[in-house]
Amino acid sequence: MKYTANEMMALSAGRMIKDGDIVFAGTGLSILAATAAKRIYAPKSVVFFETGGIDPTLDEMPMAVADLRTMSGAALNSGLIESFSIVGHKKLHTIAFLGAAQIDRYGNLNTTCIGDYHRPEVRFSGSGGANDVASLASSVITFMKHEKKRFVEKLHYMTSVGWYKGYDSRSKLGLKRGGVYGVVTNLCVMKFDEITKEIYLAEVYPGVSIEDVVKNTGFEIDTSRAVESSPPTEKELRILREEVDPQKLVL
Amino acid sequence: MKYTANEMMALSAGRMIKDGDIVFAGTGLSILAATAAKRIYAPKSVVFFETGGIDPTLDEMPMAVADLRTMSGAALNSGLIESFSIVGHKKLHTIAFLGAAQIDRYGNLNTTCIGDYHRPEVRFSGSGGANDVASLASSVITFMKHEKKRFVEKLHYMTSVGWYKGYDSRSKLGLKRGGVYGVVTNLCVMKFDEITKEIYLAEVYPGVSIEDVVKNTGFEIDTSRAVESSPPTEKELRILREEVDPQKLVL
Amino acid sequence: MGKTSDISDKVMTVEEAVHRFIKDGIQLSIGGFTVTRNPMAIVYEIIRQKIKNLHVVCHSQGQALDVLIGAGCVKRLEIAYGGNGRYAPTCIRFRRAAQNGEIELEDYSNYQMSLRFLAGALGIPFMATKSGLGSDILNIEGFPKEIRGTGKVAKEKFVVMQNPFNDGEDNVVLVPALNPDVALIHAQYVGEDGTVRIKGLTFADVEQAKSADVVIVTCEEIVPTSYIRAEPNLNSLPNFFVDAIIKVPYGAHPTACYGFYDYDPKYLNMYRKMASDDNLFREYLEEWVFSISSHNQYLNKVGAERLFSIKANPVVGYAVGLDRK
Amino acid sequence: MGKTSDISDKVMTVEEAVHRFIKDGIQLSIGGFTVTRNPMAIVYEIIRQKIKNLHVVCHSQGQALDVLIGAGCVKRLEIAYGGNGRYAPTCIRFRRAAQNGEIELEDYSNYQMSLRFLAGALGIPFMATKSGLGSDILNIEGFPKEIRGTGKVAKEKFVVMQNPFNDGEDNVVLVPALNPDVALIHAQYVGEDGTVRIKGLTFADVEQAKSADVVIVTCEEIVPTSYIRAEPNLNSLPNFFVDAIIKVPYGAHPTACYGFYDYDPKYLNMYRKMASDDNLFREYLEEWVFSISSHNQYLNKVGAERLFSIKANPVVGYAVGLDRK
Repeated sequence: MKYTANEMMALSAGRMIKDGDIVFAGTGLSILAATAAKRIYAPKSVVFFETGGIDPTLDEMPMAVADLRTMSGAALNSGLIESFSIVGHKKLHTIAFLGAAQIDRYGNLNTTCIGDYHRPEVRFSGSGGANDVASLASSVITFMKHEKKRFVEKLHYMTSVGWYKGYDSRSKLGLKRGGVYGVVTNLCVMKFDEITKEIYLAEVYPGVSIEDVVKNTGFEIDTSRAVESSPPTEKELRILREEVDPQKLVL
Repeated sequence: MKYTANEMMALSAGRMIKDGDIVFAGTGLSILAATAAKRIYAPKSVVFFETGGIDPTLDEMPMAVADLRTMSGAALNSGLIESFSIVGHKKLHTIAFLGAAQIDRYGNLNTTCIGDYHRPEVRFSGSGGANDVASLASSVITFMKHEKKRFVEKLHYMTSVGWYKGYDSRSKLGLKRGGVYGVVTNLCVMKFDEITKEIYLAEVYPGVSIEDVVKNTGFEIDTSRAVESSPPTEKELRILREEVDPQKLVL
Repeated sequence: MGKTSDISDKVMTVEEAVHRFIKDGIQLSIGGFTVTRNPMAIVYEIIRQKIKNLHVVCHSQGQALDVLIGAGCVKRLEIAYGGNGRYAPTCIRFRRAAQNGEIELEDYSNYQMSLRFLAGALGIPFMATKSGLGSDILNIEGFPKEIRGTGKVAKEKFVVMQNPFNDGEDNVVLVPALNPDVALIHAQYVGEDGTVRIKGLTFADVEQAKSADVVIVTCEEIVPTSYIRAEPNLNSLPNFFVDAIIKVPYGAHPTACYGFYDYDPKYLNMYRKMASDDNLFREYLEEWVFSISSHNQYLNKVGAERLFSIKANPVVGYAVGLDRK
Repeated sequence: MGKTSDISDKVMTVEEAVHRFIKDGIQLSIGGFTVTRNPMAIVYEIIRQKIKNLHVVCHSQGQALDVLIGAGCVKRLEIAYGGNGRYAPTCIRFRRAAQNGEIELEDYSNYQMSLRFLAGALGIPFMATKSGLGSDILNIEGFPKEIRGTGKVAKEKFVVMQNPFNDGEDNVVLVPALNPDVALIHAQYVGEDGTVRIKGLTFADVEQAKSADVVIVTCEEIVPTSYIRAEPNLNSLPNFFVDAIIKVPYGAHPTACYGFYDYDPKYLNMYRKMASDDNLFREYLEEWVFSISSHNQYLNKVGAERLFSIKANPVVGYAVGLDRK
């Protein structure tokens, strides 16, 4: 069965969700991943949005986290403070999906600007809730377009802290929980070394070579642990296409 | 027209409320005073409770601030944090009614205990929200039974801060607004000197002598400014009896 | 989607909930306020199961706390107010225990305690407030020095600091977060999806629940998911904060539950009388707690006539014209 | 009792509200979030009245902020996110102004901004959070040093301190309170007693309103007091926090309003295109703001057919099957 990179990405990320996880979603791929996971692997997981929408029915795909579709049929319609207090709640295992313009080898993210902060070449939207979930969630999964200019040695601006400078540097900042679990790109899945907290290539998608990954990554990367990803199953694709995004707004 | 001390107290306190005041009420006399004021002098005043009930209809008298009657027909049913944020809101002129077991010459109050704190002779309910409104409200009005043992040189426990040690000592603590406006007893109304913040006798009720007040007060008190209170009018009494507490739960 | 969680593993009896979650010596947070929405059914069961040495934290508590203290379950208490409104301006057994030095007692104010729960709910170590400056709440510590920083007792009762965003003199009080082991909440509704809805005033119940490690919710009704989700603005807690759900109609009796029933003046007056005498209080416990095997039996003992007399008018939410003296 | 406030002195037109309350150079807080409940009717009028040098504070703002910036009304901005969801992942005029150094810009996160509004609403000088530790949000200051502590600019962007309730290393970030001069809120309902009800997600609107000196509320409907008071658990703000009330149906267009209408994809796509070119953007402003004399005229220009196409299904709250590409 044929499938697109977007579908592979949504499913790769969805597979990382465990049943019972409380999933912080944005728009786009993250909502696909979260809702696919809920329907396929993790029926007891709960999807919520930084805007305060807790477990909406999502009969249609939201185009923004403030979309009315994050409110409809929800368990709670609350607000930002309630939502971030869920992200950081020690009783919950919270998984957050983020995207970024730049990422470094420790999974730190830039969603603020390219160039000097005070007079940027390109200005992006800013942190929104990204810094907060990177600081507070149990675990972060990041979606990236796999390009050399995005996988960089040094971020132009560190909007959101991943493993900071590696080893226990994150914890020393005062961030006692969380960190980045995985990076899902259009080529591969990357994870982080348990000790050094440096990124490594964990999976390459079927049809992608390790070299493809290396030449699109702006820093040296450990590829010794790479395996090939399982391709999407028919069931996964069917649910994704027919139930999760039938309007084809993201796929 | 005959009237009781309770009626005189409720009306004396009610007369201190200005139109538009946001009035923090407890139970008993304070609710009589607040609702009488709203019906007679201050139709735009709003009554609310520390429990989070904002402007309930009060068709029946509540017997506790958590009484269901503080919820019914309200503008908002919220909670304690919302309520105390109203008490201290700089945009609002908030008046709070308090009662106490002991009061000193600066209007500081004790609602915690008689005797040593760690092994009290008599334990009372504690602060509840009293300390908070004494700290945060624009103005406090205190109801007291006028007895020597209650008007004391030194409180056994300072639950709620009035003018603290007089002059600008309250402000120096960090409490930039508020303070006690008046004390309403079964004999008289007392206020506080603008400079020294010491209590003085402002009004004695009809039929009460200044001597009655002096001999029931446990410290020396300035009586030079005392005038006689206006007795309740027929209208005031009628509204109080027929509309505010028809079930005679407090009166 | 619309698929909702299975709550079959959370629905249980009061006996099971207490047995599983309420251990000797835990820090326990009690929801409700004085005479309203006290989680009585659970509290009676805690007494029956003879749980001891509880460290109770609350803002203004009435009936639930007083019975627990009277039954000797409480060792340590952080509180702002112990009273039952005009039925007991100071709770009787609470007063007695304080006067006799039978409990370790620490006084805060209502706002302080609420902010402490909020800090716990937000996962931050403290909240700032102006409440308390200059007062004996700050100056006098109730807990002995040696228990500071042990168990769930905060290392400091308060910290007063200068506001770093102001050059002028500007003190604020930092109150330490609370994260109790268990919170007890009585709500009107729980959905079949586990969503909790408290109607009327919420007091600090939501903050108390979210600050706790374990949340036990008793409720008047379990309602269909479609009903509770038709109005998400009315809901108080999502299912993932809740660990035990027990349907106990009249589970807050003799305290009130908005839209369902009023407080029971006759019971509260009887309680005040019996609580005022040690022998009578032992009788009270025997008769109303220990010899009762279920909440239904308790309600039978209260009697249908009394329960009907306190039934709330569904429009105004309380029992209109109830004799409350 | 049941007597309710008179709101006749608060009900006014958008022209009056802007004229009375929005002055050059004030600190302005904008409610809503990206494509939902932006107070557009008021914002269009601010532009028409040529208010300048605004100091805008918000968490995630979209359309309202972008038009204000594009029209040259904003001098200073504290923000977490400038975007319109998938209709403009980064707001176009915001991006341009930032890149050209046309505004003084300070970045925070959404939680930080929300907590700053909460601190302002609670009347406390700061809130503590773990958000931001280690990041450039803490390390890099956007505002020039000389404006710190002037006007409504906080003396410090942040203060990092050790948690005094913990002996171990445990840093927290203190974020300074916000108390804007004016907050703009768009709500579904205001009662004839002035009570405000926001339906669907409230974002941080309640905190924003309570932190401000002046609150301007536009609403879809003004409803009878008896209606709004039948369900006090649904209400968001009591009347005494509100200074101006304006009934403006579709007052959030082209952003969405739960239960009333969806965002307008055609308008948002048109806006993105026109905002991407300076000349086209001038045309946009002329056509959609300056040459419009009332919100009704604006709605006529949008057209009945379009307004019907985004009308919300009353049960699910949004426009089912709307073409949103």
